[in-house]
Amino acid sequence: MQRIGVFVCHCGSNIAATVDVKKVVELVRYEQGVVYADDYMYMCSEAGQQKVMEAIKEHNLTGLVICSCSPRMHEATFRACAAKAGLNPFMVEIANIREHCSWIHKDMEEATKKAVILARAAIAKVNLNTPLQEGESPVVKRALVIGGGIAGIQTALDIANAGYPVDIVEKEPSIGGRMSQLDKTFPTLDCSSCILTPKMVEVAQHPNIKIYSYSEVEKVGGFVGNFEVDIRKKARSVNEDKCTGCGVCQTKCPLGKTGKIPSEFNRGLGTRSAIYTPFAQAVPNVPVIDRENCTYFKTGKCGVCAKLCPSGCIDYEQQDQIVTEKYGAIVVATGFDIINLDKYDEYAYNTCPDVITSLELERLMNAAGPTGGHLLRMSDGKAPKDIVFIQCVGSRCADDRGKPYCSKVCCMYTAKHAMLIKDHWPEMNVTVFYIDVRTPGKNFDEFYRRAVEQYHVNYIKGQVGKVMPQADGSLIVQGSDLLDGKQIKMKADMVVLAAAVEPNKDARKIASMLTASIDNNDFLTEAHAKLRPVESPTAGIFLSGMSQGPKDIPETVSQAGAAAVKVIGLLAKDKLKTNPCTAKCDMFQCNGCSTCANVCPYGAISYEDTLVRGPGVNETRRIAKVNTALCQGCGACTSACPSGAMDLQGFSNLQIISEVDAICR
Amino acid sequence: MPMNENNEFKPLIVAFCCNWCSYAGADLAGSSRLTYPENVKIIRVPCSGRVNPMFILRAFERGADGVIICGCHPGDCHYSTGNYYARRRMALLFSMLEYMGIENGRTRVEWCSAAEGAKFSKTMNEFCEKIASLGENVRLGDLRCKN
Amino acid sequence: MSHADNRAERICEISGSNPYMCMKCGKCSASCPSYNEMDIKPHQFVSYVLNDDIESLVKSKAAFKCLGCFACIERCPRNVQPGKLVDAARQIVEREKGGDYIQPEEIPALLGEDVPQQLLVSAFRRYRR
Amino acid sequence: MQELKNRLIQLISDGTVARVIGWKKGDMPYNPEPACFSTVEELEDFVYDGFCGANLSKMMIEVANLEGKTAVCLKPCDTYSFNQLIREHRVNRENAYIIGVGCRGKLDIEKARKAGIKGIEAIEGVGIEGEGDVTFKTIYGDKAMAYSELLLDRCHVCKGKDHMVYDEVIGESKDTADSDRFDDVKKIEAMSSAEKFAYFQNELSKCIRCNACRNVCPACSCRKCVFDNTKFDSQQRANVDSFEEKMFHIIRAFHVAGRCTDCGECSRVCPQGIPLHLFNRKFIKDIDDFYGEFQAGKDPEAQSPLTDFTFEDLEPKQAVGRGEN
Repeated sequence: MQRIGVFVCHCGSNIAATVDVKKVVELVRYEQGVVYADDYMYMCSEAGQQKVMEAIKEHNLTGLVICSCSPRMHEATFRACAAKAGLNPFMVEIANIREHCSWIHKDMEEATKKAVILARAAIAKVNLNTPLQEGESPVVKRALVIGGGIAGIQTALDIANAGYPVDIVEKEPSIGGRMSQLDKTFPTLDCSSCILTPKMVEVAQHPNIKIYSYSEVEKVGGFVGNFEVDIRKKARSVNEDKCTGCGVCQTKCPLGKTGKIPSEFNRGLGTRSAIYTPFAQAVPNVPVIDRENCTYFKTGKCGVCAKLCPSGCIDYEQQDQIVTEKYGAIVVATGFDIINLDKYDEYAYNTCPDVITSLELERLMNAAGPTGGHLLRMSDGKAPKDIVFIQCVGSRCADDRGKPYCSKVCCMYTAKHAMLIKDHWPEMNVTVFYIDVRTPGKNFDEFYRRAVEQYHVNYIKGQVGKVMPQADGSLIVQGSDLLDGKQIKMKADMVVLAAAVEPNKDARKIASMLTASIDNNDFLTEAHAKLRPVESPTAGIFLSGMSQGPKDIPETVSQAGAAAVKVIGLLAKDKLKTNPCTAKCDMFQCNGCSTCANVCPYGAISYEDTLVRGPGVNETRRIAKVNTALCQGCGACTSACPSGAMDLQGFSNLQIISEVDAICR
Repeated sequence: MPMNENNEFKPLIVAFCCNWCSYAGADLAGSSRLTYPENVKIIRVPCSGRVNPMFILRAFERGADGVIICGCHPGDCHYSTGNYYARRRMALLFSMLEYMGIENGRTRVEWCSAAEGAKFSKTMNEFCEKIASLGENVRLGDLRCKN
Repeated sequence: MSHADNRAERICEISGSNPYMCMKCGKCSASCPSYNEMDIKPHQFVSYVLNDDIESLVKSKAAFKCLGCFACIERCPRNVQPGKLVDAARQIVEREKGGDYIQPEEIPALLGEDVPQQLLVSAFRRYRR
Repeated sequence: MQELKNRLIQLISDGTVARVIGWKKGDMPYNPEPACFSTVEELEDFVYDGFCGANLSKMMIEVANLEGKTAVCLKPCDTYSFNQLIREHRVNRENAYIIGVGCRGKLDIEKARKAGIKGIEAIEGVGIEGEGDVTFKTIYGDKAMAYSELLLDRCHVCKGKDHMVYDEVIGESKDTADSDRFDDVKKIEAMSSAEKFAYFQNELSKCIRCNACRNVCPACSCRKCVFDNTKFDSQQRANVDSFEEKMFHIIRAFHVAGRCTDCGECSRVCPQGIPLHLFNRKFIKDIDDFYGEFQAGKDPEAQSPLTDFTFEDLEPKQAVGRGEN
C-alpha cells in the first residue's frame, strides 16, 4: 500500500484564479493511498520543494502527486526533489492542472472539478508506480553539424576548440552558406567575406574538424550519445586528396565561356563553368563537375579538364560513397533560402529582369559578383537612377502565397542596401516602401535612422500594389503613402524585393530522419520556446541558426555558440543516464512469437531460450529479452504483443487503465 | 447522463496524447489560452503506438462517450515509427467498431505537433461537438449486449 | 463591436472578412484604380468597420466608386480583402432600402453613358448567384 | 483412408516418427476426436472422414520440444495455421512430419439436424473419396442428403485444395468454394448502424462464455493469453460484469487480427452457433482493402500487416464511413 502525498500548486494566480486549490486539496485527501495533501503558492520554489521534502520524511511518503504545470516543465524538478528526500524519483507523478486546466477553462466550478479528476488519475497511477533505476549508456565523443553556413561553422569551431572532434556535412561543394553570398553586413557594414573567410579557413585547418562537402546526410539511427549516421559523399569527379586548387580546369572548361550554365552562387545572375568551385574562397578549394551540364558526361567527348589538370585528379568514374560514422550529438544548421516569388505577379519579378530580390542585389553589389560590384540593370547594363525597395514581400502573410512570420532581417538589410547605394552613388534616388520598420537590436535603430537622416533615403509607409514595366524599359511603382493619404505612382529603374526567408527545403526531410519536431513553417521546434531555445525536444539534437527561426548574423552566431555549449556539455559526460521507463517482458506470458521485435525501432529485443519456472511451469522457452540500453521506452512492443507479455515500466498497462478508470469514474 | 445546468449533455472524453508532439501541443494550447471544453481529459502516453486498443475499449466500458488518440504527424514520430503502427491498429479498430454498429465518430485519431496548439484546441472543440451530437455512449458499454 | 444595430457585424458576415486581421500595410489602397475618386480609401474601410462607423461608409461616395476590380481582394496579404467590405456596405444599403431587387429588364434604362464597362462585368461576376 | 492409416502405421513402425496426431473414433459416428497415437495398436482407432473438421495444427505446439518427430495430419486449410505457427516460432518444423491429407470439404452435423435427421446410428458416404450422397442410418430408417448440402459454412468459402506446407500428401483434395468469402461481411457492412448493432446484439447475447472459441483457436495459442493476463484487468473472473466479459469478443478478434488464417474453427465449435468468424473475417477484409491482400499462413516469411506499415497508409478516419457518401 502506497503512502501518497498530494501537493497542489497555486502557481500564483495562474492556477488559483480558475481552480479552487483548497477544494482540490480537500477532495483528493480521501483518495486511495493518500495520507497527506497540501497546497502552496509556488510549489516549484525552493520553499515549495522544501515543503515536499519535509512531508516525505515526516509522513514516510512512498509516492508523490504534484498538481501543477505540465510535466514537461517541472517533472524533472520534482523528481530531483523527491530523490533529495530519499524517495525514488520515479514515484512522482504530475497532474497537469495549469496548461490542461486552469489556463484553458473559465468556469471555476468546472475547472476545479476537472483538476480533481486529473489529480485522481495521477493518484491512481502513483498507486501502481514502482521504484525504477536509471541505467547508463556511453557517449560517443564526436559531434555532427549538418550545414556549413555561418551557424554550422561557428558551432563546429566552438565544439572543436573545446577539444571534441566535429564533422560538418555540407551539401554544396563549399562551406560558407548564405553569408558567403552577402556583400556587407549590418549594423557595422563589414565586408561579409572578410569576416567569414578567416572562419572558413580556420575550419579547414582545424585538427578536430572534418568537412564532408558536397555530401548529404542519408540515414540517422541510434539515440542521444550513440547516433549512427550514413553520409552520402556525392561523386565530385575530382580527387579531393590530389587537387591543389590551381583552378586551371575551371578557366579552361569550354562551357565556362559559353555562359550557358547559370551560377547558383550568383543567384543565376552570372554563369559558371561545368567544373567549378562556387566562389573563389571556397573551402575546400576543390572543384566539382556538374554532371548534368558537363559535355563529357553528356556525350562522352571533351575531357579538357582531365587533359589539362596538372595533378591528374579528375576522376570521371568516381561514384557516390556512403560513410557511416558514430556521433554523440547532432546539430542542425541547415539554414534558409528565400521564397519562390512565382505567385507575386503584381511585382513583375518573373517578367522583368530589373525587379530583383535583395539576395540578388547582394551579388550585384559584390566586387566578386557578376557585375564586378557595379550596380547595373540586368536588362540593359545601365546604372539605375531611381531604386525602389519593397518590404515584406511574402512575410507576414495570412494567405498561402507567403509566410505568416516576420522574416526579421529585411528591415535591417534594406537600410544597409539603401545606405550603401547612397554612399557609393549619391546621385541615385532610393525609396523604401515599408509597413513597419522593425529594428530591435543593439545599434539597429541608430543604423536605420542614419539611412534617413544622413543619407536621406526616402522611407514611405505603405505597401506597393503594383509594379508596371514600361515600354521604355523603366518601371512604374504604384504604392500607398498612408501617412500622407496618397496613392503614389513613381518611376523606377530598379525594384528590389525583400522576399521572405524560409527554411531550407531539406529541413523537413532531415527533421524526419532525426525524429526532431518541426513546425508548420518547417522551422525546427525548440524544446522550450524560452528556456531551451537551442535544443530540440529530441535528446541529443541541437539547433543552430535560421533552421530554428529567422535571425540575423549576430543572433545566429550567439545561438551557434549556445548550441555548441550544449553539445560540449553532453560530450563531456562519459555516461548518460538512460530512461528507466523501458519495456519489460513477463516470461510467463511470452510466447516468443517475435511480434514485438518486428515493431521495435531500436532493435532492442532479442529472444533467448530461457528456463521458465513457476506455478505449473518448468520448461525452457523462447522468451523475449529487452536490451534496456537500447530501449527508448516507446511502448510499440507493448501494444503489438498479442498476449500482453510486454509491458512498459512507468507507463504500464495497469497504470494507464487505472488512469482511464479514474477519469471515467 | 451528465448534464450541465442548461440540461445539455456533457460528454466524457478521454484523449490519449503522445508525450512528444500532442501532449506538448496541448501544453501550447494551454499557454496560448486556447480554450476547449472541460470534459476532455488527457492521458499522457509516450507514443501513440503505446495506445493499446484495450485502453480505448476500457474507456468506453467505463463510461467514456468519446476517445481520441493524438500523436505526432506521420513521419515525425519521436520514435520514428510508432504512429505508423498506431495508424494501422486504429484504422482496423475503428472499422471494426463501425461494423459492430457503434456510431462513427466516437473514436478519432488526430496528428498534432508540438507547434499546433491551435489545432489541438480546434480538434478538441470539434470532437466534443461531434460527441455531443452523438449523445451518450450506450452501445459500446457492454458488447455482450445483455442489458 | 457592440453597436446597437450591429451593422458592422453584418458587414463582416456578408463579406466573410475579418477586419481584425488587417496589419495596415496599405496594399489595398496601393492597388486601387479608383483611389483618387474615393472619399474613404480602401484601407480606411477596414478601420471604419472596426470603429463601427458604418453610417459614414454607406453614405460615402467610395462605396459606389469601387469598380469591383478585385485587385485589393487578390493582393491583400492578410485575407482582409477590403473590396469585400465595400461590397458588403453596398449590399447593406440595398437591403436597408427594403425594396425589391432590381429586375433584369430594368437594367438597360439605368445604364448611362459614363457607367464603366468594368463595373458591369464585375457586377455580373458578383451577383450572378 | 486405409492408405493413410497404412502409411501412419509404417511411419511409426519404422521409427520415422515417434507419434502421430490425428483423429480417433468418437462416441458418435459424427464426432471423431483429435488424438495422439504412439503405437501401432493405438492407431487401430484412427479415423479420417468427412467429420474430421478439427484443425490439428495447434496440437503441434505441445509436442514441439518432445523427443522424436511427430506426424500430423493436416487438411489444406489447416496448413495455413501451421505456417502461421511456424512464423510465430510456436511449432518446430524440423520436428514435424506433415502429412497433407486430402479433403473434399468437411461436414456439419447441425445441417443434418436442421434437416430433421435424428437418432443417428451410423453414417455412410462420408469417406474422403467418392462423390455420392451421405446416408444416415437412423432409428427411424435411412435418410440421405447430398454431401454438399452438409458442408460446413467455412467449406463454401474454401481457401483451395493446395497444402501450404507438407512432407507428403495422401489423397485428393477438392476446392469446395462456391461463394464469396466476404459476402456475409459485406451484408453486415451494408446495414445501418442500428441494424448492425441489433444483429450483433442478438448474436452475442447468446454467448455463454464457455471459451470454446478461444481454446480451439490456432492463432490464439498463447501460453498465458491476454485473457489470463492480470496486466490489463482483462483476466477471466467470476464477476460477470468485468471489463473482460463485456468486451470479450472484440478483444478476442483483435487479439488474432493479422494472424488469423480464417480457419473457421471458432464458429465450428461454438455451442451457441454464434458466427464468430464474422469478426475475424472483417479484419481480414479490411486488411485486404486497406493494405493489400494478405493471407496469414500462406507464406511463413511474410510480415504481418499489423507489424508493418507504409508511409501512405490510409488514415483511421478514412477507414470508417466508407459506405456513406
